[in-house]
Amino acid sequence: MRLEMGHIYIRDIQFAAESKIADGVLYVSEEALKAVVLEDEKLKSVSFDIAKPGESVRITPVKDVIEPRVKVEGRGGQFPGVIAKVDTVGEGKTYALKGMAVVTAGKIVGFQEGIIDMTGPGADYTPFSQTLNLVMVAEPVEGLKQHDYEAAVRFAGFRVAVYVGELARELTPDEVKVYETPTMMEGLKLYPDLPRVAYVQMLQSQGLLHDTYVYGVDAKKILPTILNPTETMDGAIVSGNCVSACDKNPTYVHQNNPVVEDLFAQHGKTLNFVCQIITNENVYLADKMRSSDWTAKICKMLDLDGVIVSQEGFGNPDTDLIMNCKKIEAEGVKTVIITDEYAGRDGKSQSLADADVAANAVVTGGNANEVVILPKLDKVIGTLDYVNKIAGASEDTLRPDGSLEVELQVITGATNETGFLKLSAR
Amino acid sequence: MCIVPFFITLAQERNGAMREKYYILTNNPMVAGKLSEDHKVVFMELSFEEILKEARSRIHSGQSLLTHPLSGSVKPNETPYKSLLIGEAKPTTEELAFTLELIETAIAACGKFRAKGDKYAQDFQLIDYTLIKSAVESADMGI
Amino acid sequence: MVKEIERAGLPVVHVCTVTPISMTVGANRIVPAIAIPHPLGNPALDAAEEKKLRRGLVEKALKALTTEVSGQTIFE
Amino acid sequence: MGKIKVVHYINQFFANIGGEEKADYPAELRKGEFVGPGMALNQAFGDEAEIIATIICGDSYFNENIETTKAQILEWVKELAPDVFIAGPAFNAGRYGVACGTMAAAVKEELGIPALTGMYEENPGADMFKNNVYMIATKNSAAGMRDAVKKIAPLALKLAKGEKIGASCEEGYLPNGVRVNFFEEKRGSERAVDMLIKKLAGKPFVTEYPMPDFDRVEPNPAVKDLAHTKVALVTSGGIVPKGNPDHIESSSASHYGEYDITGVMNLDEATYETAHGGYDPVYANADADRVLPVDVMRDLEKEGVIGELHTKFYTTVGNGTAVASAKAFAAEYAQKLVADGVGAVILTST
Repeated sequence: MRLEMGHIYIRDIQFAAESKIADGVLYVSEEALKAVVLEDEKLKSVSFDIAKPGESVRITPVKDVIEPRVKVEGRGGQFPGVIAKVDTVGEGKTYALKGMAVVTAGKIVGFQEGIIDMTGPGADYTPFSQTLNLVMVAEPVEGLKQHDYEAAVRFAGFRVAVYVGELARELTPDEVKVYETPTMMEGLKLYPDLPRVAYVQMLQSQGLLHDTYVYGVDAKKILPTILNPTETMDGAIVSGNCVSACDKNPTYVHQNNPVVEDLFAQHGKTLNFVCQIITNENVYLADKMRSSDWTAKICKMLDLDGVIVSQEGFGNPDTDLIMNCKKIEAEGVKTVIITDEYAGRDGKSQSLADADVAANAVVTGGNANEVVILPKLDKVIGTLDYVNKIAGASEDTLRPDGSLEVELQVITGATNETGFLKLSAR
Repeated sequence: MCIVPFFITLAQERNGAMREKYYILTNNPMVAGKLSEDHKVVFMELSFEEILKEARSRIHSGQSLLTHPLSGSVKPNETPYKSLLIGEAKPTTEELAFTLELIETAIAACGKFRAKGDKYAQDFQLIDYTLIKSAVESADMGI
Repeated sequence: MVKEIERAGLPVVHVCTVTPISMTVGANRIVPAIAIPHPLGNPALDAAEEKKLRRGLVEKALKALTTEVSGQTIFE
Repeated sequence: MGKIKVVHYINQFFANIGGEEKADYPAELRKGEFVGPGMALNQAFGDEAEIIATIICGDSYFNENIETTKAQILEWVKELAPDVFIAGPAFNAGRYGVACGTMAAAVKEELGIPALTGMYEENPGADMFKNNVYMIATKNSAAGMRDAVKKIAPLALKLAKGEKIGASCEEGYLPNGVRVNFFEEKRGSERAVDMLIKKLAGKPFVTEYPMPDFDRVEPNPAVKDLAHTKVALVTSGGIVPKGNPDHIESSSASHYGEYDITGVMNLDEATYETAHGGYDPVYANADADRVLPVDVMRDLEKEGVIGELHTKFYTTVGNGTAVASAKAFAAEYAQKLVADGVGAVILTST
């Protein structure tokens, strides 16, 4: 499977009467955007705002972050089984608007979502302080149940991203990158003596606000399976997960998975990037047994030499991560696992909820309990009154001078477990 | 220290029925309310850490832990609510070792997070309810 | 803990209910105990019976101490 | 504020007094002087800091009179009131490493003065003190002096100025169990790919989070003559005399209990109980023999099956997880058991 990825660099976003993209500037009509969102009668009202890197702006509570893309050639469309009809994506030609994101915010539940600071110390801990953010804050109709409101906001975010992406359909990309995954036999012939490597991605899958969808299917319900990595570039995997802001994977991370990117960079040179394997992190222990057995079985059947395993979330998935690592290594396939840590505010507690000698190669995204002071910023997009309910924030979070004393947990993407950032710990 | 347990054999060995007899141990009123018609629910007015310790005592006395005590990325103490599935059957030694490590680690993890009061009790109850519901669906599926 | 005692040159037997944990912490001589709240006893028995049970366990522990082992061994 | 004041501790060898034959050189304070490696340190400080005194002590003298020498040196340091105390570096010299670790930890914990040392990671002093005081990782011989000074000097200045100390791999100190965040050059995914390529090629790589290692210890030979062997009881079940006199905490206890059972033939509800919070205490409180089998051991002693039951037993309370077993206590009371002529141990766990 071969995909040409066209990058169109956006250097500014402005509201305007008519939506279009002209020499790197996204002009977007608020009315048109509102119409797209309010197609869903479960949403009463919506407001849009723009946050730019360096501005004294805080976005919170953040639900999801999405990159606008459009499929210009090949089967299917963006977010198959969610927005576009079900079809196998990941081939042909797709354009992505780089340097910007659609950010959804809004009261789903009164806690847990994250913070994006566009400036100050907080900006160092989130990738989304570097993007031009088109922020959507949606309000539910009276009495709407959380389940329905979460789904409504999630789908509205994707619709907005698709609407913005469509504006680029006729443009010429500033840069094109080609990604190709050979079939098994092709790969063997092309790279007979390169190590066969795959990416095992564990998807958060535990319940409301903890879910991930693959071609629209709830990851709790899947058996581990294989994908062409380029399928994720057309939105085959989307986030319904908005808890533990620091180590959940927003849809943006699924679209721009760094492990996929960095394995492709070595593909054909030092390794043969065979495929992506996806598995889940269920609550029921027997499900964990089945999924980790199945994942190890797939690694064996594909005659892999090595895998990179990334997890998503806190505590519960540590157990799946160690199970996957142990069982894959037992099949003679070498592993490197990526995680983050909860070592307490003083850094002295046991970082992971599980451990095993087989996990001798670990990359860490840092200690999510570390405390940071976020200065008062001029503008808040979303609502601030939930901030001390956000994970890692405590009663004395909002300090007299308006600054926030919080743990990295509350910052969206701070200790991302796909290795999206450079933060680490020792 | 992760010992590989064999839950599947556990279910088949006993009385042949694939369905494993279990009950829901919880301090969450919503779970008690919504699930007690067609499931055995043991509701106890305890804190997050105390309900984990209650589960531990039941494991010590020969019952099985069927769900992960740190389920949900909502952190211990940040949510006051926790529900767990407890199996009536005696676990194998490997399963006992594996689940004891899980429950002890979860209890130890409580110290890492600050309690947050329960201004959002309704939301925390809902999250905990959906987490255990997903486990109940797996359990009722037959293994 | 058991490793530190062994490292000090003292033969040591670990009477432990959850033997896999005893294996993990590195005990070389292991005797499975009865239950976590009462490893060397059983409240369901009468006093004499319970002491006989305890005697059996301690004798098994002493047998382990007087048996050469090359690696981690559980004395069932 | 003027130059940062530094006090430096070294042994007889690095003070050019002599080698092993001078190891009994008593502790000496040389005010207003830097000696041996102190020269390189002073240069490295430039005009930011200076060594205001050097304390010299022979390794044998120190290790054979630890309490008195430590007290004497602490007194000197207290009076000198430096901004930071540096001991060593000791490289791979075992007794010197223990002396450096002891003094640096004592100055920090008892005088509250920032302190650091430096040694090779396999120096016995490393495992003992790396979690108590910052310890720069050095090569295993004095050939590594230049490199050691290059790391010790900046860390000493940072400690003296009370600046935030970075992660172990940034500042060069041995990992001390405290996880500290920092920013790498490459993002996590790229580091993971690099690590996998090395691991696949069998090349060395450094994990970013070492798993607790379950190292192995070989079994001791079996007891030959049980009838003439002193057997001791130890438990992690938290059995203590009624009322828990030493206040052993119910989880992750900070100290262990040592209790005398001379003349005690049986543990009962009136005299013994459990301090452990990790299991239902009802059965242990009713009859502590169910955790610590003193009654049966006394019978075996009377019948001559065992030589004797040791007069003392040791008790601890862990935090329940296998990973955090109480390693430090065991090393200490194991020495006491050996010193008391114990020949075998029965360790009971709940």
